[in-house]
Amino acid sequence: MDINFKLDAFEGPLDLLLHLIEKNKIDIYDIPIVLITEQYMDYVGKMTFDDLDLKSEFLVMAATLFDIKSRMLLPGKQEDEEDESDPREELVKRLLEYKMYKSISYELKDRLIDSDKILYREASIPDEVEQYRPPIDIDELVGDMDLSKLNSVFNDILKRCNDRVDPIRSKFGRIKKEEVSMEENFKFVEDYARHHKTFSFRKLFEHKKSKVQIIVTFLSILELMKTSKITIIQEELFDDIVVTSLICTEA
Amino acid sequence: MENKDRSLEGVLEAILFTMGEAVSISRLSEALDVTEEEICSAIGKLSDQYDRQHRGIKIIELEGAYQMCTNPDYYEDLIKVAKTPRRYTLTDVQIETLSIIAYKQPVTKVEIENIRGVSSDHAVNRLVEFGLVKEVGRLDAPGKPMLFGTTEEFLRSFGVQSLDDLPTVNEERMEEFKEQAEAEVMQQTTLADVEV
Amino acid sequence: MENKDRSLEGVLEAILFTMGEAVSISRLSEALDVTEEEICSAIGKLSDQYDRQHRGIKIIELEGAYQMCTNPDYYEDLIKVAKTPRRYTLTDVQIETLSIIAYKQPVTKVEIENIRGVSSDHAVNRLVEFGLVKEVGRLDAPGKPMLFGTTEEFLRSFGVQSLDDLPTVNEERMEEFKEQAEAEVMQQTTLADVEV
Repeated sequence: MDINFKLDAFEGPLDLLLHLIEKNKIDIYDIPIVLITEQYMDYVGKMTFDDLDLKSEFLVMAATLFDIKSRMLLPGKQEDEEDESDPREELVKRLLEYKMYKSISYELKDRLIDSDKILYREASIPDEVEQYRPPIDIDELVGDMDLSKLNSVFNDILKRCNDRVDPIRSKFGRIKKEEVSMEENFKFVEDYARHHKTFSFRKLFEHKKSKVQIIVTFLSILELMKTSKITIIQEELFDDIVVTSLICTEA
Repeated sequence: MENKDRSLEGVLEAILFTMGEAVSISRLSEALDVTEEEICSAIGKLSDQYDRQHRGIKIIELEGAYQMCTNPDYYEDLIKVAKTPRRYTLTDVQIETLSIIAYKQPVTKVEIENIRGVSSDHAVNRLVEFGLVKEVGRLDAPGKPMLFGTTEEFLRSFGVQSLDDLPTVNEERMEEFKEQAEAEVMQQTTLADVEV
Repeated sequence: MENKDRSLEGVLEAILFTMGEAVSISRLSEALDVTEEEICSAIGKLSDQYDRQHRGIKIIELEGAYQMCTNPDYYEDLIKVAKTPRRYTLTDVQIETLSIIAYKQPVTKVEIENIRGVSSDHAVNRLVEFGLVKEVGRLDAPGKPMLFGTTEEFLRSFGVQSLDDLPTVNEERMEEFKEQAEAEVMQQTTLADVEV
């Protein structure tokens, strides 16, 4: 046996088997299983494995070979089952398929060497082409837009626009920080009371739109009532509240 | 080099093709072991051949160097492939802006912005570019802001005879909205009273 | 297109030169508004012209796309100026794995493993890294294993025009082998019966 052969050069069990078949000049369709199994085991025994998975794959093949060997040695089985095929058949198929891919891989390798002699180039798009902007096709641009769609879009916008000033809907998801100081507001109302003998509660809100401002102003009124600086009269429910100042300095 | 299947022209063509950049005559001469005169003469032949055959490529000379480039005659066709034709359609923002201009014209950018609640500068500019909108004057107000309106192109592409054809916006409904909103403010106020 | 100074060949030459990469026939046909047949015929003419004139450039076909490249005949002279873009070196195991993927695509790692008789995980991963192989989908089976196939880079690197261009003769021969093998196996079986 050729001991000098690079034992670890086999890629796998099929590779080793093919080597043995070629070396022994064996007809792949009629593998002398006893001889091949013997040689196979001999090689595997001499191989060193860094990779345990690879070793187990070689051993799985060894088991397959032993299985085939034993099945071939069992006489009479074929007589019971006429259609029972050669126990080697599956292995032959695998070897043939593997052999085919191996020969293709040699061919591809040659092609790789050939095509390595071909060079390509990077794209080089001229500035004039790069900077080109396509002319505008209005009809394409407008697409299936028409007047009624444009109209509904506009109505939607107006609606949305309104929603923004709508106090309830605008509160949803939109929290605006407002600078409302209770103290400042109180001073403002107190000051107002100093200069006005009687005034309308509603009039106080003339320039105050936000809810917070209204509440704060109302609290100021309550505070002034508590400290007896004003009195209020409301004739009817929901009527305007008439405020009478007790601290007015003006005639 | 003197192979019947190969020529100096072919070598130079292959080199200039793959290099992309300009390659100096001296470098070519040195690498190929051919005089600079021979290089120039071969490039000249190649160039002439390109011109005569209306080739898609050409060779230009740049201060003692040669570079292969695209024949500008073919730029027009090149654009069709290089610039993947993009289908342009109006964006939602552009449509919105266009509808405001159509219904509110003449209108300033600030007004559009107030209605949409967001800056519409870019959209207006694009619409002007597209030729759907144009400047129609200036508002007599501080800063003399531009007023925008729709173009004839707009009328044509939307199949409108005149601006009067624009479907009317339901102004009444708008008023209703407003009243409703005000009513709600009042209600809120009352509620606030009760709560406090 | 029918300008006396321009020709479809010239246009295609300009495009392939400029783009550098492979451009699909369908993209060319669509952009230039010319049938795919006309594109192929023009490319054919251009290619013949290049061959006849021993040009430095040539056009290769890659699965329904064309790409311009250098004529390999000029490689020796070319590398005196241009750097060889050494892309990768493939080991025998990698090429073997690649040939299985090329023929069996779309194929799972397990299938490759069954053919090679050894785990091919590492080889497949390296091929994906090199851009020669890519994931092309998932097998509708337990675990949804990845399916692998070859890339355009594979076609280019191996000078394969299309997957049909792979050495198919061998596959046919393979079929013959199989039939032959089966016939012989049957014969062998009979013989074996006798021998045993």
